[in-house]
Amino acid sequence: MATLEAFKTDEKAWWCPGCGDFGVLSALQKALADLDLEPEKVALVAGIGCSGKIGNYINSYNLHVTHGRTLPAALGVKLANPSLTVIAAGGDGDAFAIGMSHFAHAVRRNMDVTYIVMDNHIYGLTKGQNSPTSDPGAKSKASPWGNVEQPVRPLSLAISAGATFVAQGFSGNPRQLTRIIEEAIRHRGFSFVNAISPCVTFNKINTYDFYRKSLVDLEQDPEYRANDRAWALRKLLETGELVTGIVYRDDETLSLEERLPGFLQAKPVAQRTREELEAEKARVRQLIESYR
Amino acid sequence: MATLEAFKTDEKAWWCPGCGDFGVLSALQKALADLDLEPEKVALVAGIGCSGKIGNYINSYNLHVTHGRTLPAALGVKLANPSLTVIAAGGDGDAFAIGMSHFAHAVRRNMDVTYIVMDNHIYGLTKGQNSPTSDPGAKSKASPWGNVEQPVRPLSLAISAGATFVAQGFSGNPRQLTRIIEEAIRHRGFSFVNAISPCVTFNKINTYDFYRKSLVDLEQDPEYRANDRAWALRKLLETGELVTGIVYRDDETLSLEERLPGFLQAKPVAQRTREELEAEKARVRQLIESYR
Amino acid sequence: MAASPRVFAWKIGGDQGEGIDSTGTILATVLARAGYWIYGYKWFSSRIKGGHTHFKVRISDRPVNGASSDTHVLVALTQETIDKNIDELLPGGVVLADEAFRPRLPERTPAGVRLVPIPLSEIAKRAGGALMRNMVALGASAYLLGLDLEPFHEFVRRRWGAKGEPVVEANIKALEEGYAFAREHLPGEPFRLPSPDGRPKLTLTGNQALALGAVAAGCRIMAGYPITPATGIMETLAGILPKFGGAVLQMEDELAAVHVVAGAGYAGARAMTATSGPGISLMQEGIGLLSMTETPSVIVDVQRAGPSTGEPTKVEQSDLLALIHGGHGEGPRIVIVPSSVEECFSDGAEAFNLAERFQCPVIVASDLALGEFLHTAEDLPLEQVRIERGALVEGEELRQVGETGFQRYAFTPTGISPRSLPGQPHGQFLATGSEHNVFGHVNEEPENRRRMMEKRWKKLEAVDFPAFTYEGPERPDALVVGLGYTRGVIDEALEALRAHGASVGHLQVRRLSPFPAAELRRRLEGLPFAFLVEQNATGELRFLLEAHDAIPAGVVVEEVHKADGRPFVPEEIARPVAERLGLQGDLEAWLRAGEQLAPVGEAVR
Amino acid sequence: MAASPRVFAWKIGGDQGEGIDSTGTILATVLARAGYWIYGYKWFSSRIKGGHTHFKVRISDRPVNGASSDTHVLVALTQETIDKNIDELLPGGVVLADEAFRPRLPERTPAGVRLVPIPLSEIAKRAGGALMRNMVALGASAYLLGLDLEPFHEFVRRRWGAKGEPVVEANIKALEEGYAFAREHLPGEPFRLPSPDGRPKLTLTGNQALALGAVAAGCRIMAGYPITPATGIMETLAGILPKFGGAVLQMEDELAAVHVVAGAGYAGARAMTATSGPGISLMQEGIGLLSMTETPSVIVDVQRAGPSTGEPTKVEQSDLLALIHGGHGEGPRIVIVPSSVEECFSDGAEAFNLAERFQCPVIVASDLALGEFLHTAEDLPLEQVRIERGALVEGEELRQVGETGFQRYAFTPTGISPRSLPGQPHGQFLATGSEHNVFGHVNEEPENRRRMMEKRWKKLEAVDFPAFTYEGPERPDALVVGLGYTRGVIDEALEALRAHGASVGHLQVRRLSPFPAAELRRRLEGLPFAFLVEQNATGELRFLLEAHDAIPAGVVVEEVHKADGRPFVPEEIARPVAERLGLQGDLEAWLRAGEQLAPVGEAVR
Ligand SMILES: Cc1ncc(C[n+]2csc(CCOP(=O)(O)OP(=O)(O)O)c2C)c(N)n1
Ligand SMILES: Cc1ncc(C[n+]2csc(CCOP(=O)(O)OP(=O)(O)O)c2C)c(N)n1
Ligand code: SF4
Ligand code: SF4
Ligand SMILES: [Mg+2]
Ligand SMILES: [Mg+2]
Repeated sequence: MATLEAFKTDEKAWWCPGCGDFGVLSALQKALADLDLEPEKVALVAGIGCSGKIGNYINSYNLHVTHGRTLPAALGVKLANPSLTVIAAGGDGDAFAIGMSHFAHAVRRNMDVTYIVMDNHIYGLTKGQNSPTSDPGAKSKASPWGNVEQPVRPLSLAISAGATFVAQGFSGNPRQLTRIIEEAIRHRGFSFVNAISPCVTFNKINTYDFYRKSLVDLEQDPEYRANDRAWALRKLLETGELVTGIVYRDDETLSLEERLPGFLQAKPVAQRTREELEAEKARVRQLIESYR
Repeated sequence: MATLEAFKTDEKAWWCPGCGDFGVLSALQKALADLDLEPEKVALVAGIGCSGKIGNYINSYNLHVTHGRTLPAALGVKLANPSLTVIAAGGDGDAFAIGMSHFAHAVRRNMDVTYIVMDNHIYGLTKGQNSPTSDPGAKSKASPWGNVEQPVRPLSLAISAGATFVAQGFSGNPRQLTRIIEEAIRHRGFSFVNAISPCVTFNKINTYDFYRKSLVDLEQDPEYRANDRAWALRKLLETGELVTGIVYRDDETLSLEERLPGFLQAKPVAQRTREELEAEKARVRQLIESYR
Repeated sequence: MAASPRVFAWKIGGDQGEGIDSTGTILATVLARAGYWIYGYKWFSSRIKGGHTHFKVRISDRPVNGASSDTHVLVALTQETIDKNIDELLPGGVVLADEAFRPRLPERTPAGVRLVPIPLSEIAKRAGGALMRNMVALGASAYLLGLDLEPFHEFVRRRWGAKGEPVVEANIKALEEGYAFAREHLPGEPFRLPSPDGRPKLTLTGNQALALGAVAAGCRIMAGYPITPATGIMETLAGILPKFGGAVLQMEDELAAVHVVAGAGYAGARAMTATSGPGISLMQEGIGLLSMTETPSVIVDVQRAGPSTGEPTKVEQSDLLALIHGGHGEGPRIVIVPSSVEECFSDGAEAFNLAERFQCPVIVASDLALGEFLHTAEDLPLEQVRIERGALVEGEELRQVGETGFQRYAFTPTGISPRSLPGQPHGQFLATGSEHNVFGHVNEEPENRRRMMEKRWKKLEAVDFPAFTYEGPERPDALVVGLGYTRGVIDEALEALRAHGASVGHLQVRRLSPFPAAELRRRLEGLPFAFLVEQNATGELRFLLEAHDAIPAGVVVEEVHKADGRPFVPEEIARPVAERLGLQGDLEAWLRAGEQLAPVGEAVR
Repeated sequence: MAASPRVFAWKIGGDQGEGIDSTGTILATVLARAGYWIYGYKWFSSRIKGGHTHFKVRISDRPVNGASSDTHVLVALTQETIDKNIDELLPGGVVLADEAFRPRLPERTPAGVRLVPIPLSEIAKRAGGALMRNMVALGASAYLLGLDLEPFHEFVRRRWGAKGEPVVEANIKALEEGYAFAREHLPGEPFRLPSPDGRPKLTLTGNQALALGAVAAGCRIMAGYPITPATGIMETLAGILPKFGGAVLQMEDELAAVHVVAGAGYAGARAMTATSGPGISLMQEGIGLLSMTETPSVIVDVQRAGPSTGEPTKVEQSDLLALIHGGHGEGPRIVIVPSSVEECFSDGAEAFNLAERFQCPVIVASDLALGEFLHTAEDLPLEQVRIERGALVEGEELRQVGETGFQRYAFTPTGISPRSLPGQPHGQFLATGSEHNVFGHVNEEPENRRRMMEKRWKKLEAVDFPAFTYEGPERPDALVVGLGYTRGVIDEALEALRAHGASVGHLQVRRLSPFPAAELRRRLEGLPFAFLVEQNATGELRFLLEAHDAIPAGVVVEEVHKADGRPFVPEEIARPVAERLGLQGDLEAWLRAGEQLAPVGEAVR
C-alpha cells in the first residue's frame, strides 16, 4: 500500500513560488496514493514546458518526451504494458498547439490513458508568449499589439471530438482536483483533465483571483448529469468554459485496448521474457511457409 | 472576364474513372468562373493524395505542398498577397490525420482562405487504408480486423473549434457543390467545405449510392438558419453528419488579416518592388539607432 | 525448340489499375513454386488507375536478384506498352499483344522480334468477362514458356477458392482458353526455360521479409503511417501481430508513430515503425529523443526518390546522410543496410537485438527495390534468429538498490547502463530528452554533460554488426562496392566480368553507423581500383568514405551514381569496370548472349 | 588608483528570476552609451525562477566579443554565487555581497580577493522595496568602477519613464544609495576602467541584429514558434513588422511555420522563420519542399546544445550536418554562418538576396552565444544592404509566352529559371514537391529527372557568398579555424599568441553549403598547421573538411571541440596552439596579466 510519501521525491521543484503546477503535482500524487497504486506501476509521460517538469518530482516511471508528443508516447507505454497506470501531462501549448493533432486523435482512439493538461493560458518556459488558450487581445512580447486569434476551447473540442471523459479542475482547489484525477484514472478509456494552473510570473490576466471569482462548479448545477453531451456543450458555451467538475463522461464506449483483437487476453508484450519470445519464434515458421 | 474554359488545362486528370474528385474539380472551376475571377488571381494550395492532384488540372497558380500542410502554406500565400483568392484543397487524410492540428488552428485563426476537403473516407493514393473519417469496423489491409477508432466528425469539430463557415457538398451533386464553393469563397474569413467525393476503387462502403440514399439537404429543413450554432451541432449529431448545405456561417467575426494591425491598409508585401523595398530600408536607420 | 537462356525475361505492360502487378505476381509465384528463381520488377507511378505500368519477371535456374534491360516475351495490353518497351526485346523475342487495340511494331523494333496478336479481350469476354484478360494472357504465356497449366489452376484455387466456384472456374477457363489459343495459333515450338531444381521457393518482397524478421525477433508493437513504398511492412504486420497478442496502430502521422515506439520501447516492448523519406524527415526529432533517452527502438526507412515528395514509386538511395546525421545535435544511431531479401529478414530481426543491446535507435535503411520487388529465397534464416535483450536489470539487483535510487544512466566502461522496465519495483527513473545525470535527473553541469555525451557515443564502439560482406579473391584487380538492392545487379555484372577473365571482388556495405572506417580501409588497402555503385545524385557513400578517411592512399576510386529512378542493370556496372581493366573479349555480346534466344528467329517459327 | 586592465570583467550572480539578466544589461547599455565596448555573457538554465544564474559584462576600450574565465568584480546575491564563481576572481578582485545572506569566502578563494559585504537588501527596502536590490548593487558597482551615476539615471528615465515618476524615483534613489554606501564604506579608490572613445555604441544581441537585417532586406512576413534561444528574433520582429505593413505569426508549431514561409515565398514575399535545433528537425521535410519547388525562403537556426531537448540554454554548434544534409533525398540548400553581431545583421539581410537569386532555402546557422549574448557595435552595415530579387520575370515577357504556358522550371545554363509571381497574368504554373518538368507538371521520365536534379544542384555553383574571412599574415605558422560565435574568442587568443611572437592567422568559415572546398584548400595549401575550433562533440566541421577533401596533404590539423555547454575562452585556444608552436615566454601570465589589477591589492585598500 503506497502512501502519499511514496510518490514524492527529494528533488526540489523548479517552479516559481506560487506556480499553479505545485497544486497539480500534489493533487496527482494524492490521487495516486488514494487509489492505492504502487509507484512502479505508474508511468508518467510529460511534455516540454514548465508543466512538463512534473515528471521530475514524482516517484514513478517517468518519460519526458519532445514538445507536444506526450500522447503517442503514452499510447506506446500502454500498449507495451496495459497493466500500468499511464498518465500524460503537459502544458496548454504542448497540448493544444504543437500537440493538437495527437490530442484530437487520442480522444477518438480512446486508449486508457489519463491526460492532465496544466493550462496556464501561456507559454511559461519560453517566457510568456501567448498560447492557444490565451485570451483574445492578450499582449505578449511576440504579439505586442495583442492576440489576434480566437482561443481554443479544450473542453468543447474534446467532447465534439468524441471524448469519453472530460473534466476541469483548478490548482487552487486541490481537493476537487484530486477527486477529478482519481475519477479520471479510474475511467476505462481516455480521460482528459484540464487543470487550470495559473502562471504567476507571466500571466497577469488569468490569475488565481480571476479564477476564484469566475469558476463555477458544474456538478452543483441542479440540471447536472455527467453523461449529457448536449447539456455539457451548451453549458460550456454559456460559461466560456469557466467551470470545474466532470463535464462529461461516457462509461459505455470500449477502450482502444479492449477493441484491439486479442490484445488484452494476451500477456503484456513488455512482460514477455527472452525465453517466451524465443518460444513464440517457432510460430513464425508457418508464416514463412505461407510465402512458398 | 474569365470563362470556365480559362480554368481548364490540357492535362488529362490522373484519377480513376468515376472518382469523386472529378466532380469537385469541375465544381471548383465553375465556381471560380461564376465569381468572375481571373486565373492569375487565384492561388490553389493542394496536399498529397489523389485529391491533392487537383492543382495539376486547373489553370491557376498552384502550390502542391507536403502531406498535411496546405493550410499554413495557404496562410503564407494570403499574407504575402491578400489580393489573391486563396484556396486550399486536399484529402481527408491530409486534412484530419497529419493535418489535423493545422485545421483546428486555421479555424480559430480565421484567415480568409477557402478549404475544400475531398473526403472519401479512405487513403486513396496509398491504396485504401482507413482514414480518420472511415467508418468504425471498416476493414483495410492495414486493419484487417476492422477499424477500431471512432471517426472524426469534421463538421462538428470545425464548429466547436470556432469556424465561421462550415459546409458540406457532394461530388454527386455538382450544382449544389458549386454554389457552396462560391459562397465559401465569398465568405470573409476561413471557409471550410467538406466535399464528399467517393473513391470508387477502394471504398466499397461510402459509395455514391450510399450517399444518394442517405444525404439530406440541411438547407431544406424548415428550422434551418445558417447562423444557429447550437441547432447545427444538434442536427449534425442526429444525422451523423450525413447532410449537405451550408451548415453554419458567421459573417460578423473579423478575418485574421483584418485583425492584424495595419496589415490590410498597406500594399501587399509581395507586390512591393525592389525599389519600394529599398526605400523602406531607410526607416531601419531609426530602429538601429534605438539600440544605441 | 529454342535454347534456354541464362535468365529468361517475361514482361507484361498496360495501364495502371488493370491488374498488371498481380498478373506478374501470379506467374512469379507459380514459377517459384515449381522451383525457379525469379525476380519481379515493376515500373509504376503514383496514381491508381491509368498511366503506363509494366512488370517484368526474370526467371532462372539459379538466383537472380536484379533488373535487366532485356526482355524475351512482352505481353502488351496497350500500344503504349509496345512503344515504351520494344527496345528491350531481344532477337527472337515475341510481343504477345491484344488484338483489340490493333497492335503494331514501331520501326525501330529490333530485328528478329515477332508480333503475335491474340484476341485477349475477346477470349476473356467468353471466359467470364473483361477482367479475365490478364488470365488469358497468362494462359498464352504458359504455353509460350512451355509450362504446364496445372500449377496455375492450383494457384487460382488457393487464391480465389474462398470467393466460390464460379470465380475459380472463370479464371481456369480463361487460362485454358489462352493456352489453347496460343497452342493453336502460335507458330513454332514454345521457348524452353532453364530447368529448375524443383524445390519450391519462397516468393516475397523485402518488406514482407523484414516484417517476418521483426516478428521472429519478438517485435509485437508496430506503429505506422501509410507511405509508399513502406506500407507493405505495416500491412504485413497488421495481418500477423494480433495473432501474437500484439498490435499494429495506424497513427495520425509519423511524428506520432515514432513516439509510440519511444513509449513502447521505454516500457520494454520490442516496437518498431516503418516509413519512407518524408516520414524520416518528420521523425528526426523523435529519433533524437530515442538517442538521448537511450530507448531501444527500430525504425525502417524504405528509401524512395527524393527530395520532398520526389518520385514516390522510384528507387533511390539518397537518405543515407539524413539517416546518420539528420537530427539536430549529436545523438548516436545505428544504421544498417540489408541487400537481399534474406538480409531484410535477418536485419529486421537483428535490429531489435542491437536496439536493446546498445539502447539506442536502430535504423534499417532498405530501399524501394528491395522492399517492393518480388524476390525468391530458398528459405529465410529463422533458425539463426537469437533474442538478446541487453542489460535488463533483475528484480533482485533492484531490491538491493532500494532507496538510494536506481542509476539508469550509470557510467560504465562500455557506456551501456543497466535498464529497468516500468512495473519493476525500485527501478523508477526519469528518461528525459534533456541532459541528465546517472539517475536521469536533469543536470547541466559541464562535467556531467561531457561524460554523458561521451558515454552515449562510447556505446557504439562495441557494435559488432558486420561492416560489409565480401565475395571474391583476396586481392582482386577491381573491387565493386555497393549497398542495398544493388547486390543482385552487381553479382550479375561480376559474373560477366569474371567470364572474361577479370579478377573482381564484390563488397556490399552492411553498416553505415557506426561507420566501419577501419574495416573498410583494411579491405581496400593495397587494391588498385574500387568502383562505387550507389543510386543517388551526390554520391553519399563516397562522401562518407571520404569523411571517415576510409579510402587508403593509392586506391583509385571511380563511381557510378544516378538518380533517374531506374534501378541499375548489370551492364551499367560491367561496362565501366571492363573498360578500366582493359578487358579483352566482347563483354557486350556476353551480357546479352546469355539471355539470347539462339538461334535467333527459331523460337517462334 | 589601480591600473586599468585590458578588459575589465564585472559579474553579477544570483537566483534566476531575480533580474540578474536585466541588471547586467543595464550596466552594459550604460557603458556602451558612454562609448565602451562590452560583451555581456549569461549562464542560465531552462527554468524561470530559482537556480543559479550569472551575467558577466566584459568592458574594454576596444572590441571585445567573447567570454573569459576572469572576473574583477563579482556582485553576489547568494552564497551559491560566491561558491560557484570565486575561482574566476583575479588577485585584487572584489566580491560585493549582500550582507543579508551572511556571505563568506570559501577556502580556495584566490589570494588577494576581498569580500565587501554591503547591506543591499536593507538599503533596497529603504529605497522602495526588495525589488530595488539590483539597482543598489548597480549604484555600488558604479562607484567601484569609477563611473558617474548620471548615465544610469538617464537610462532609468528612458526605460521606466512611462511607468510614472514614483517608479523612476525609487530606482534613482536605489542607485544613489548604493553609490553613496560604497563611497563611504569601501576602502581605497575605485577601479579605473580603460577610457572609452566616447562614441556611443549599439548594444544588442545577434538575434536583434539579425532581425534588423531581415527588415532592412525587405522581409515582411515572419512565422515562428517560440523556442530558446531563437525566440528573440520573433519577438524583435513582432515589434517592428506591423509598422512596415508586414506581419509576424506565432504558429501552432514549426511544421506550420516553415510552410507559411513556403507559401509566402511562393507568392513573392520575403519571408522567414527562426528556430533552434528541435524546430530544425521538424522543418526538415518542409525545407525539402522549398528545395524542390525552388522557393526563396530564409530559415534561421540559432543553435543550442542537443540532441533532443538537450540543454536549451547552452551554447553548441552541433546542427551543421543536419542543416546541410538533414533532409531525406537530395535538395540543395545554402547555409551561411555569421560570426559577429555585424554579420548577424548582414547575413540576416543577404540571406534574402541569396534566396531569391538562387531560388532555394537559405539557412542562417547562428548560435546561442551570438543570438542571446550582448554585443556592442559601432554601427550595423545598413548602407551596404542591397536588394536583389533574382530572376523575376516581367509582365511583358509573360505576355509573349501567352498560351503555350510559362516554363517556370526552364533549363538554363545556370540552372536558374525565370520566376513568375501569383497575380501576374500568363505566369500560372504548378510548384510541386514531386518531380516535374519545365512547366512544373509532374513528370517522372528518367531523362527529365536526371536533368532536373542536375539543374537544381547546378544553381549552387554560382553562389558567391564569401567562403570565409581571413585575417593574419599570408603564410602563418598556424592557422586557427573557427565558425560562428568563436570569432571573438579566437581574436583574443591570437592577440596573446602574437604578443608572444607567433605568426598566426585567423580563418572564420562563413559558408557551409555549397561547401567552399576549393577556396579552403587553396587557403590551407602549404601551411604547416591548422587548428580547428568548434563547439560540438563529434567534430562536424572537421568531418565536412575531410568529406570535401578540403585539407591539402601535409597540413597537420588539430582540433579542439567540446560540447559541455560552456563557451570557449581564449586560453583554451591559445594554450594548445602555443604548445604546438613551442612558444617561448609566459603565455599564461600574459593571458591574465592584461586583465590583472596591478599592483595586486592596491585596488581596494
Ligand atoms: C519542437 C519544439 N519547439 C519549441 C520548443 C520550445 N518550447 C519549450 S516549452 C514551450 C511551450 C511551453 O508552453 P506550455 O506547453 O503551455 O507549457 P508551460 O511552460 O506553460 O507549462 C515551447 C514552445 C521545444 N522545446 N520544442
Ligand atoms: C509525410 C508523409 N507521410 C505519408 C505520405 C504518404 N501518403 C501519400 S497520400 C496519403 C494519404 C492519402 O489520403 P487522403 O489525404 O485522404 O487523400 P486521397 O488519396 O484519399 O485523396 C499518404 C499517407 C506522404 N506523402 N507524406
Ligand atoms: S513561469 Fe509560470 S508556469 Fe512557469 S514555473 Fe513560473 S509560474 Fe509556473
Ligand atoms: S483511388 Fe479512389 S480517390 Fe484515388 S483516383 Fe481512384 S477513385 Fe479517386
Ligand atoms: Mg502553458
Ligand atoms: Mg481520402
